[in-house]
Amino acid sequence: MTDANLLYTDVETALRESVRALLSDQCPAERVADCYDGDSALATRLWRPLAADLGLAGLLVPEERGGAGASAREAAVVLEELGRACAPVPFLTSAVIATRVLLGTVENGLLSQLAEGQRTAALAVPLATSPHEYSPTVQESGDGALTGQISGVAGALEADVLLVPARRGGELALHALDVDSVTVTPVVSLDMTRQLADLDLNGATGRRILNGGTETVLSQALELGTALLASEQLGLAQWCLDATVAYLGERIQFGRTVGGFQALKHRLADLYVRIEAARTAARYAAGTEADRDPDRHVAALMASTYCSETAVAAAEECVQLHGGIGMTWEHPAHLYLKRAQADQLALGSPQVIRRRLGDLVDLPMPTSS
Amino acid sequence: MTDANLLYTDVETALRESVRALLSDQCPAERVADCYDGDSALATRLWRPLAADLGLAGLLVPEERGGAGASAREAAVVLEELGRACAPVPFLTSAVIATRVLLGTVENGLLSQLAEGQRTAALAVPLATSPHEYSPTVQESGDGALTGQISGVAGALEADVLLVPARRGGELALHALDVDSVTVTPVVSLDMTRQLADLDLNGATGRRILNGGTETVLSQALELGTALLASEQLGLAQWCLDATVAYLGERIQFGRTVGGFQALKHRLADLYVRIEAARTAARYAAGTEADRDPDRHVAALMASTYCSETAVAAAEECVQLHGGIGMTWEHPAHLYLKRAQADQLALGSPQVIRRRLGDLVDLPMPTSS
Amino acid sequence: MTTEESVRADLKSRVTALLDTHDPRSTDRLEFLRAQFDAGLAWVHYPEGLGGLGLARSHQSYVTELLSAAGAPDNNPRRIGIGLGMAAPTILAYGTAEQQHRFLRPLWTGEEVWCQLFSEPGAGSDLAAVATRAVRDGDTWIVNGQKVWTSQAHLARWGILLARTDPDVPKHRGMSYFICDMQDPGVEVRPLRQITGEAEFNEVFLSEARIPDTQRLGAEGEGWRVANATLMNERVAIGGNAAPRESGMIGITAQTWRDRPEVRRPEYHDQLMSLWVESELARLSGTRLRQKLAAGQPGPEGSGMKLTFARLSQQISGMQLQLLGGEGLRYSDWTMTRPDLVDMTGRDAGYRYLRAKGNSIEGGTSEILRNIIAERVLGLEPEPRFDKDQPWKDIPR
Amino acid sequence: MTTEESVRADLKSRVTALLDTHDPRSTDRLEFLRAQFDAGLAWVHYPEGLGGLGLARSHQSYVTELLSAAGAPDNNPRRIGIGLGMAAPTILAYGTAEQQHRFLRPLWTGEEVWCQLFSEPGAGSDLAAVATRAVRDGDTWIVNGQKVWTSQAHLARWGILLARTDPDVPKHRGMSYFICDMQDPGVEVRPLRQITGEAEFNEVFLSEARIPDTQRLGAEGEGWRVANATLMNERVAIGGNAAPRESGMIGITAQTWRDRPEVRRPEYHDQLMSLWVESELARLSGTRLRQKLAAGQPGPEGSGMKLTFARLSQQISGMQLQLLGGEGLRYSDWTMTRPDLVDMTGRDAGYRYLRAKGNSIEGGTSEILRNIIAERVLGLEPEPRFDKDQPWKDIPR
Repeated sequence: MTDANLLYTDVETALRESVRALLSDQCPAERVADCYDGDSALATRLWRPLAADLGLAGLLVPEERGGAGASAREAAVVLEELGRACAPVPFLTSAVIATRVLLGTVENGLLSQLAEGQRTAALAVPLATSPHEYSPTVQESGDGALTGQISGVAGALEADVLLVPARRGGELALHALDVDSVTVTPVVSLDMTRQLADLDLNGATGRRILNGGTETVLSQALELGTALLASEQLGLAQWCLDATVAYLGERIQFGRTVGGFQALKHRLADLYVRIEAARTAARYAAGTEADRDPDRHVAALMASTYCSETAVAAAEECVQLHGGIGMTWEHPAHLYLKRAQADQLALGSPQVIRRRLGDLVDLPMPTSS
Repeated sequence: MTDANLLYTDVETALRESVRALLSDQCPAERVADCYDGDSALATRLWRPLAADLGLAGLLVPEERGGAGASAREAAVVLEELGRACAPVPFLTSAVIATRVLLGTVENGLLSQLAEGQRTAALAVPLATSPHEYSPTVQESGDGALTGQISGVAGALEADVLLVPARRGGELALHALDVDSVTVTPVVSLDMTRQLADLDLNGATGRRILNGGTETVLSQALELGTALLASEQLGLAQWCLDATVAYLGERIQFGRTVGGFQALKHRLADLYVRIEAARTAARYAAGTEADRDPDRHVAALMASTYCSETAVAAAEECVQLHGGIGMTWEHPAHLYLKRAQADQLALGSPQVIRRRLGDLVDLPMPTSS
Repeated sequence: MTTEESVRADLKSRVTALLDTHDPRSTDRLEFLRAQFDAGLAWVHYPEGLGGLGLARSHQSYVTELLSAAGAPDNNPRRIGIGLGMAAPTILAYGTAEQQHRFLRPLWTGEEVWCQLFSEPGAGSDLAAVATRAVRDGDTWIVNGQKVWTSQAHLARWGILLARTDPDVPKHRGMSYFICDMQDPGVEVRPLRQITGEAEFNEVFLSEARIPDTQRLGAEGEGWRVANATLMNERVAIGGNAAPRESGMIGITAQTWRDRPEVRRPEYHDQLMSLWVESELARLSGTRLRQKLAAGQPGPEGSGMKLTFARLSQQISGMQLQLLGGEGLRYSDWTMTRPDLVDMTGRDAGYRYLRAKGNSIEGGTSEILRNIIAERVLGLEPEPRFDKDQPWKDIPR
Repeated sequence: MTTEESVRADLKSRVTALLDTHDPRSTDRLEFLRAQFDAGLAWVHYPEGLGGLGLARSHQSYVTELLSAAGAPDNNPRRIGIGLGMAAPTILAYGTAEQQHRFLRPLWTGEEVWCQLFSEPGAGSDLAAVATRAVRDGDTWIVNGQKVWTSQAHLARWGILLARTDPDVPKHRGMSYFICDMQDPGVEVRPLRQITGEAEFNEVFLSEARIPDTQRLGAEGEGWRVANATLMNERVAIGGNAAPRESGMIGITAQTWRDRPEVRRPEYHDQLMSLWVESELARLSGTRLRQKLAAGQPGPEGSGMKLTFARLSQQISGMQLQLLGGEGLRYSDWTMTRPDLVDMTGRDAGYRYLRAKGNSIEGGTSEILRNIIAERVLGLEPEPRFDKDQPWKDIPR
């Protein structure tokens, strides 16, 4: 279980560079902040070149099904860069989670449309759902009509197609619905760079695309999301460290650069060490997933809990060590703090994830005492 | 519930000074370290002047029962000084816990002997027992003979009399036994300044001194122990801070006093803040106990959990910031680290105590999930 | 009758006299406040003629009690906190008689709101690095520079201003302290939007702003000493009030735990209880501090309490988001608003989490407070200083 | 055949030749090790004639594998770790040919144990402050001073010694590096008892100890540079070995949790899992570091790994005591013993807790490591230095 390559391959590094070049050109922090004032132009403008021109939407789709046939490793590197830029694009929701769901079906048409960036999809479950604690809230009636609410769904606002799990009797099935058939209410979100929406299904009908095994497909897709969100968190944390080190290297107080004050140096050193461990975690999760290593379940949970907390810690230190300027709207630090905190709540909080991990590695939480 | 005086009265300060004067004269750290090599001469030599000459043994005994009629506040100040000196004397076990047990009985003879320092007693329960989790291990047979083992008892080696809770049928009663009637095996202890012993009762008989209400008396005595141990931990933590600040103010490396390095300054500032909060906790626990304030149960648990962790943190910082010398036998820091760690395990670990506190303040641990 | 009793009797008769001539039910609020000031019942520890009676500070609470029982209006002290807490004591200590008579009465009644013009983009923790220049032109000072983190600047009539009047001497010696007219055409106030979306603070741009020399507080070049007096008063103000158990952030989280069994998970319990204990000890430490002050033992605990308050408010608001899970992903409103006062507990969990980040920055960063504790309380060696004796103009920045 | 294959083939034939002439079953251990050295199979990356073949370091593992499969003895590398890890590479880099031929062979075979005489009571983190004086007397140096934290000094034949030879120049420039005969009558070794009760280390008192100038390593005054090479090798040695999941401290605690349901309390679970995750990530970070080294990307992770290792070993051993409760109050043995090697996992929880406190002090304190990371990795401004250019004799100490 330790055979996974924990470094970046040359291919991955080249991919990173092209994503970074595009984002540094087209995703400046001032525009990202506009998301908070209801201006989502950036999100729309960014997605096409990323999804179609760079081909990121099809990264996880095998070549024979219309994609690039890359692995979780490459997707992880993309997410590092998206985290680093705090980019408001539906890569995680559409190109990772929804795509992984469709890979568990025979939906080749929709899948290849997604892979080509023609359409965008979202799995209609609350963003806060942890992979092992999902419970459906939509019912399918006898005539195939779907009824129910799903609150706090990420990626729905950007999606053309919603993948909706619905219960009929004791069975869970998955339906693909055109987004127009569902009432989608935008939510004022803590992180507006991944804005949520509440969905209301009031007798909508779509196509049933999966019957048996829906639970398994969902939990695999959410687990993949967990494993790869860790790389977004890593990229975010790295940005926070880099920005803080750069600022403290320039900022002068008391006639000295602030970065020379030892108490701050030690905190940044600790943060660096933590981020390097987060890198190990994120790479291991991506690598074991790519290799279908049996340890990937443990790896995903480890990466999730560790990178979640590291990203929040990095964003918090970034705000604090920037002093007053870090508290302002004009400095990008706040974008990262909000994203880090929302990422931590996404797909299960660190404590919930650690509890689940305990079950996996035979260190159970005692059931009563 | 906030009427308790959280400062030191003049009487308390005078008491502190006399205890400190005696200890700085007669309890040098080099002699304390001898406890670890099996030399308990210091313990024996120290106890008489403290117990009888300064009258500390009778502090908590009302004047009409032969004591000084002081309160938990004064006992707390004594414990601060004992913690500060890491003094190997049975004040907590005999003059606080066993005395509090006897105050719940009509045993005036034994009580006044204790108060005068003529005899010393110990409650025969494991030191690690938390006040709300005691379960007896000794059985009383029909003829009054006691059988069973009690492991890890503090104060038993110094005691003339053991107060043994024993079960007979569904009832718990308390017996006073001469120490000679019990097999007392010294335990090599993590903290040899409060060395433990294992007790083996093999049909020993004593006097039954309490029948009904034994559980209540025991839990009151252990709660008092918890409340006041916090002051010992406070004194210990304060010594660690003072010693570290003094050392770093003298130690020169890189041509500067080490205490001028900002990373260390900030850690010591944080430790100072923590110790001041511990002082609030310890004073509040002693004060509410002295006033029989209904908040004393909450106060005792707060003080226990907070002062336990503060003392360990202070001792750990003391060792670390002394560098190599702090790891040596010849420097007293190790005595404090061992005492702090043992104190933390005594009368319930911080987590166990916090769980109990949750019950008291209506913030319960969920029973299942 | 003890002195204490006779003072109280006297105060009671003064209050009665005020109420007799100004029935709170029928008197205009402002008129009442002016009359209270003129009766020496505004702040009894101030001198006679300046709203006080020259008594001990502790007597004010008795007056306030009596007036409050009679339904008298108050001067909305939170709204004019900067005036009351910072400007007034500085004017009292360093102002001329004219300045005291001109400024204190409308300050206390709230007719004139004050703001503080100290911090600058380049002078945060290092406040003595202020670069705003004031150049003398006859009886007037011409001021140019930029100030930041100015709460209530958009409401304020006056600002207390720290500016550099002599760049050729070491930095602590070349500043002077002024009362700046916020209505001067050279003063521009712009809202400073912050992380929460709202603009609680402002930036203030000074462009050829004019200040008559009669509005200088303290001697030329003594600005640092005057400013320190101001800041000292700010620190004393913190943590002055007693609050019941579970006040503030921890109360919200505790109530969530009690009211909503579905958020309770065993893995959160120990952290909840640790924060509960720390909050309660912070509260009791405030009581202990007040007991010390009452016993005439002023201590250095204020800095430590602010450190602890900031840490706890951040940790608890973070934990609250965790408890809420998906609900924590929602935010109330990002619209830029300009609140007069911060409401830390009234809004949603996300707001509290974000706003609390400022607690360890505003009013002295936690890093500076740790320095203060280490150096002034523990006596550890001060930071090496390279800028202390250099002329300000030669210091790198 | 690739180069790699031909190297392997060659090594295999050399090993076979060694085994043919020195059957491990019948050959004396020391005789075998000497023959292995002479065959260049001791450390193949050393030069020919000095136990090696001038190959890449990575080939050694193949040789070790073959020998081990054949039942050959090893040189007990943990016992002679200081010689192998520190003395040998320094002698190789700075020693004369005579020194290399005299010292390396018995060092490698374990016939001669080495110790390190660097730290002093006044020179811990600031190693360049060494005050032990070496004064030249013809072809001999007379040494006076005190060294501390010297493991295995009581077993050692030789010590690598850093001493001050010129107090009139700045501190980094006035030291020289020697090989000290531990049997010299001027060398006295005293056990240094530590917090655990045992004496793992020693103090070494040097009183008119004599060292021939032929035992100087590197030029006079170059001691600091030579010592840094030694320490660099020490750091490389840390974290070099791959271990399975749950190795070390966390494995003990995990096993306690599994084996003893009575210690499991929900309030400990989250902390247990956090430490488990961190331990596993530390282990995998070791793998990542090895992958980087293998890929020719040497990185600065070593300092970070040591920081993490120290913190985790302290936290986990502390948690273990909590889990054990009353059992944690017991200790195995306070008797002063002199162990040859530390056994971190073999003794009781209290021993591990106490011994782990040294992990953040020995071999570079955690504070110094954070400085190194901040300055060398993150490029933050170095600490202000007041002693750098002063003659050593004028520096306060």
